[in-house]
Amino acid sequence: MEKIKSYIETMGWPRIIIALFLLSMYVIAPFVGLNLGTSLSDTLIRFGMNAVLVLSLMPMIYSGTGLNFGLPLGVEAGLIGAVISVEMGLTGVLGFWGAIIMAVPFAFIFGWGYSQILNRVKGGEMMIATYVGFSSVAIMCIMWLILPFKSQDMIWAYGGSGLRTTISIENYWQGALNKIFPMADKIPFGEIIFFGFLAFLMWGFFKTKSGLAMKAVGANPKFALATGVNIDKVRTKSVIMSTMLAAIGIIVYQQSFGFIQLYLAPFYMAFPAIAAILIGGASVNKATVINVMVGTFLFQGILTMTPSVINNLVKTDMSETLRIIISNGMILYALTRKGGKKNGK
Amino acid sequence: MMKTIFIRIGVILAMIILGVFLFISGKEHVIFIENKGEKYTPKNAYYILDGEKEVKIKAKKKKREYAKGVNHTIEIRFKDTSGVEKKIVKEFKTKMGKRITINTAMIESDLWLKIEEE
Amino acid sequence: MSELLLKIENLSKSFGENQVLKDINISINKGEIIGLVGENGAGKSTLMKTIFGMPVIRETGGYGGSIKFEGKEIDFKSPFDALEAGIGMVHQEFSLIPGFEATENIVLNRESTKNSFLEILFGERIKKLDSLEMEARAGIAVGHLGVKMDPKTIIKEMPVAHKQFTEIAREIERENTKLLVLDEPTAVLTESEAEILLQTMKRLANEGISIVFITHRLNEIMKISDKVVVLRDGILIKEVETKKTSAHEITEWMIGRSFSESEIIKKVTENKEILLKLDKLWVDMPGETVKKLDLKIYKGEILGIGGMAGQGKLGIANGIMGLYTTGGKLTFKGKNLELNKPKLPLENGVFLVSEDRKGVGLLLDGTIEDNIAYPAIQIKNEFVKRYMGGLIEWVDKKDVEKNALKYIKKLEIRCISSKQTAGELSGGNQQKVCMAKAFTMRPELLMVSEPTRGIDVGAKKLVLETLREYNEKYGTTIIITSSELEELRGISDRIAIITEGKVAGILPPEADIIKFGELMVGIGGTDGKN
Amino acid sequence: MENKGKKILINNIVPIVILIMIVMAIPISGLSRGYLVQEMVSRLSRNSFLVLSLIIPVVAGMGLNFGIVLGAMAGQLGLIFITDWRIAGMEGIGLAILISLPIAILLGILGGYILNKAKGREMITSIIMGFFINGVYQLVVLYGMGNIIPMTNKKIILSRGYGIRNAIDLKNIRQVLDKSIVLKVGQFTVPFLTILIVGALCLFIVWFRKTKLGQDMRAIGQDMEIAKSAGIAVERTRILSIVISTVLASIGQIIFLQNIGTMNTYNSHEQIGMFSIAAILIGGATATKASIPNALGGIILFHLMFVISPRAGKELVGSAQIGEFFRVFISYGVIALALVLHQWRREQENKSERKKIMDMQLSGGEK
Repeated sequence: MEKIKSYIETMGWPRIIIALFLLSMYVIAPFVGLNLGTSLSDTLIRFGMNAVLVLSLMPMIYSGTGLNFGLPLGVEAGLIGAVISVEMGLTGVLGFWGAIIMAVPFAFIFGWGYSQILNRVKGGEMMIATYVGFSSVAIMCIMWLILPFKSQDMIWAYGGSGLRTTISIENYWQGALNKIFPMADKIPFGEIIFFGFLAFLMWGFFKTKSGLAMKAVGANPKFALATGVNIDKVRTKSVIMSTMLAAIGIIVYQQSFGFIQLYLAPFYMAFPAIAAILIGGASVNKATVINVMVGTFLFQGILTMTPSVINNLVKTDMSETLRIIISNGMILYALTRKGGKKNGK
Repeated sequence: MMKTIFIRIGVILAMIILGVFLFISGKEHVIFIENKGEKYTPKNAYYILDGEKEVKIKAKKKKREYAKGVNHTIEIRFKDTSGVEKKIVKEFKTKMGKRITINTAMIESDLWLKIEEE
Repeated sequence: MSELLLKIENLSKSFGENQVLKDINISINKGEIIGLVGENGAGKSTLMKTIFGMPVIRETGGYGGSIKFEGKEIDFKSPFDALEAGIGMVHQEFSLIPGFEATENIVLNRESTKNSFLEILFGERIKKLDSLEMEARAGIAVGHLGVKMDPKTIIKEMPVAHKQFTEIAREIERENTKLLVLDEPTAVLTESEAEILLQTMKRLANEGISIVFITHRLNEIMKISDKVVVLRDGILIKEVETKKTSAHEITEWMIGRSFSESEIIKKVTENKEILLKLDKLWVDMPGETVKKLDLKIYKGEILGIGGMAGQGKLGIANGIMGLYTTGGKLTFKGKNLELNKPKLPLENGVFLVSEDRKGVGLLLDGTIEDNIAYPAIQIKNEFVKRYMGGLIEWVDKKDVEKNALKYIKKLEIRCISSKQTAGELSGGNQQKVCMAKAFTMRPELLMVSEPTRGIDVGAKKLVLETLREYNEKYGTTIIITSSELEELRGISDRIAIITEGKVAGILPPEADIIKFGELMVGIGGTDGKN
Repeated sequence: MENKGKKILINNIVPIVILIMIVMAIPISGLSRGYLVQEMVSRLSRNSFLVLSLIIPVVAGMGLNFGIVLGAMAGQLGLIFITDWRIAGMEGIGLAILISLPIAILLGILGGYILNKAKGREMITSIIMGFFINGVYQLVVLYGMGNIIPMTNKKIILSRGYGIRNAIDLKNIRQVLDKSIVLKVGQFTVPFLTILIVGALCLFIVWFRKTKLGQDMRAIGQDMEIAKSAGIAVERTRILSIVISTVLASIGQIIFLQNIGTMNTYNSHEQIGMFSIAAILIGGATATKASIPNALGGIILFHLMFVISPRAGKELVGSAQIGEFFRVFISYGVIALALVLHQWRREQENKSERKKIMDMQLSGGEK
């Protein structure tokens, strides 16, 4: 009994409730006339789409800069990369990698600027990150209207100036990752391998010298200072890494989704990603790759299962409301834990 | 200490009573006004409900009005069988959950007001 | 004047198995000033906490013996009961609301209010404040102190002395304050301000308020206290009228430990080459400020730094390592070392084993081997394999483990494996991990702060022996900062005593213990020339 | 003197910057002065109650309380019920407030309790709490009303038989408060009764600061530890400050919606949370200091910018949409800027405070 109790202690009650909730969904699905195969692959596809976005939160959590509520900033850099790649008419795998290569420099600049702000407001990062994220989305809305893009698939049909809100990349680089894999529509091998590759890089980074330094800054800044680590430089590195990964994450998301969503689409993107990593077991200053995988799977599982199961059970589509309650409930749970003792405002 | 508990319960009760009062005096009731007499129906009649602006109602027509509160007055003006202009003022009360229909043509008889279950 | 106020009879208190207070008997009369002296750790603060009914005392098993206040046995559940009974306490760091006026602070949570009809409905906190009445009350309290101070000023803009007076005014403004405990009130005051405070205490005593005056400035004690109580290691050494004793005698009681004959192998330091020179060093470390200190450290010696707590001895090492804002000049091996740059001293072979093991010294949820190797990896790139031309600096786990196992054997660190997290180790073993971390860096100058605080005797002996071994075998210059005078005398070649942020004097270890005591309480003092 | 001047400048950098932008934008937008003044009067009367409700939690050290959204929801629930029961006129508003009172108090207690558990992270927690309770609100209103909670008025129910429609026409109480007593000042119509109510709230805030409860809150806002050691019930008082702010927000939302006349059930409360906090920040308030001039001045500046920027965008660049996005950017950008400045300035103050003590001790020690 002792073993179970300590296990529950480490997992934390809400995570267990959500895991059981999801399990019950999978159990009920067949009775409600849903074939398990499609719902499982549905979850996996969404897992592939969102996993990298959730992974992008790790560096900042490790370095103690807190949960990255400014995720939209990185997403915007990814959107710029994607839009340029479509403008240049690149297709297939070239288009996908082109988008990433275009996005990385923007992500670097955005990340650097963002980190200068965050380094000035130690202790109050989360609050300010939220509004830096929101304002960046608003500026980009103006940019989408002003920037001189010509490609017919993207600009408004009649007006001729400014980009459409959703741009189809059907004939550009949709599903580029899955070209070489057989039944890609069932299990997104491409995305999962790509995520695995990035996760391995992340795991590896934290075994290198600067990775250890970053862990020290997050765990105990006084220790890091006493070991001669330049705290601001390490935090900047972690913010730039997070922003770059967020840019790559949105490109992976679009490549599987099939559309580039501009204007106010990325506005609320930070919250589901943060809820996912928290469901996976991360706290305000500790996160592992396993947290990312478990969390994304559980969260996306709930998103795919609730509409179908509940609709059939209760004949109402409550999934949107449930999503809000569960994701924000999780973040609220994490914020009120003693765990995140020192930072985050 | 007991005193404060009593006072507080008293205040809560007062609030509830105030709420009920506001409900009753603020409730909007549906009032139908029709112009269908048994023997005689004036070609058109005019009515003023609770001092609002005058409304014309043709023969055989039925109109719906919303009136707030419990006590109402209605002033009806029409030409009777001999073409003489007549003006009559009546008062009535609306009750919760009851539908009221006023017949302008039969205003003089005692069947002018019909109250049915909503 | 001799009506008895407080009677403490064979009071004893222990935290876990170490006995902090043994058989204390003190009696305080109305309107009497008691000077309470004793080295830090002698039990003064525990005694005050017991009288004041702090929850920490009850939580750790209550106290033996009895305390009678005005004849009645006290059993305060919380400090508020003590306040109610008329016992006020003024701590060393100010507990004042910075943005409030002095008046608002003096009557904090005892504000006078006007009655209002809403009171029944919303509870009594809805009543309007009666600011005139509050100002009057504050005026009386401040007048009581005999100090001219405008109660309308905001605390933030007040000189330090006025903050002290505001706090005292708050305590005596309570209706029935009978006993006032002042903890090091003159520590932050200048000479003239301290003088005014002493007069105020005299005036309050004459009005019947008894005062317990905790300070280490013996000259102040001699000037105004009626009785002196000397505590050492939890034992009541002496309770005597001030008239019948002298500052010299008090120091003796305070420090008069029998001079344990631990064998001292003297190593005469003839080479006078200076490794590190500190000129006008100031360090802004909270509670341990260093004020314009000059000190010379010779190559290959073991320098002991002693002194009372809060006098600045810990500030020196932290300042050199750039952990707190520092100023002044620091020359290391003849070169001027830029201050406030933590990386520089580390790169030049200076290392500090911090006094705050858990807060600064260790990554509690990191493994033992990582902890030991951290600085070496970050500063000297040891244990690091370079791939792709240095783009990837991969940490070689095997090397790190080998190095850790070496020290686990050498320092006898009791642990399951080198992968165990540092947080699970005992105090002694954690200290050994910090030492191993320092030795891995092979520093030229090793500074160790409070190395033996809160660790078992076996670990203490081993830590000190290893330090001496490294000094003799590798010639590492060592600076040990400790409040354990005995320990310093057992191992150092020279001992510098720090008082009020400056070097009060430098003595050889075999000097008379009383001379050390005098330096500590700021009476004697050769001002650190030799 | 120069330092004092510089200090004032830095403290109010945000309002000054916005003022300059507005003065530049007015001529470009081509809006007449008369129109702007009339617009400001009506917007001031509409928003003041809500923005003023933010002041009390700031005084109590809870920061800018995004939990205002909770109060707005309680107010909207009240309005839904009176529209369903078809209560009109002043009685309707009175009843709406009466219904929303217990809900607001309950939400306030819940909010205060959660914020107490997230000390040091009140602001981010209150944002997330706003989203969370919004989810619960949607559950109740979109799914609960109609089947579990009986609703009679078919006009506000969705076609599927339960759940409230997205936009509700509050015709039975539209402008009732504003039209009750109207003053004609020159060519401007001034909703005198609403202004009176706002004035009453200002008096309440001023009076409240002088009560023992208000003093306890100020003490807790400055230093929680010292307040606790002086015997003040810290946890209870913080919860009380949130309850008061939530109740005021619910009344404020009812005044706001009665002025507009229609209520979009599912996002007007989120919007209002965002605009009120942007307004008070533009007015020069910070997470630890907020006063009535900050609130009222902030509303004027924020709404001036709100009205002008789409027109200026249209004149300047030829598309109102850019002006529209510019307005969204300004309101978020201002909050970010104000928060960064506040945090940064607090660090500067601590540093200079430490330096002052250090210099004093160095010189003090000399004697």
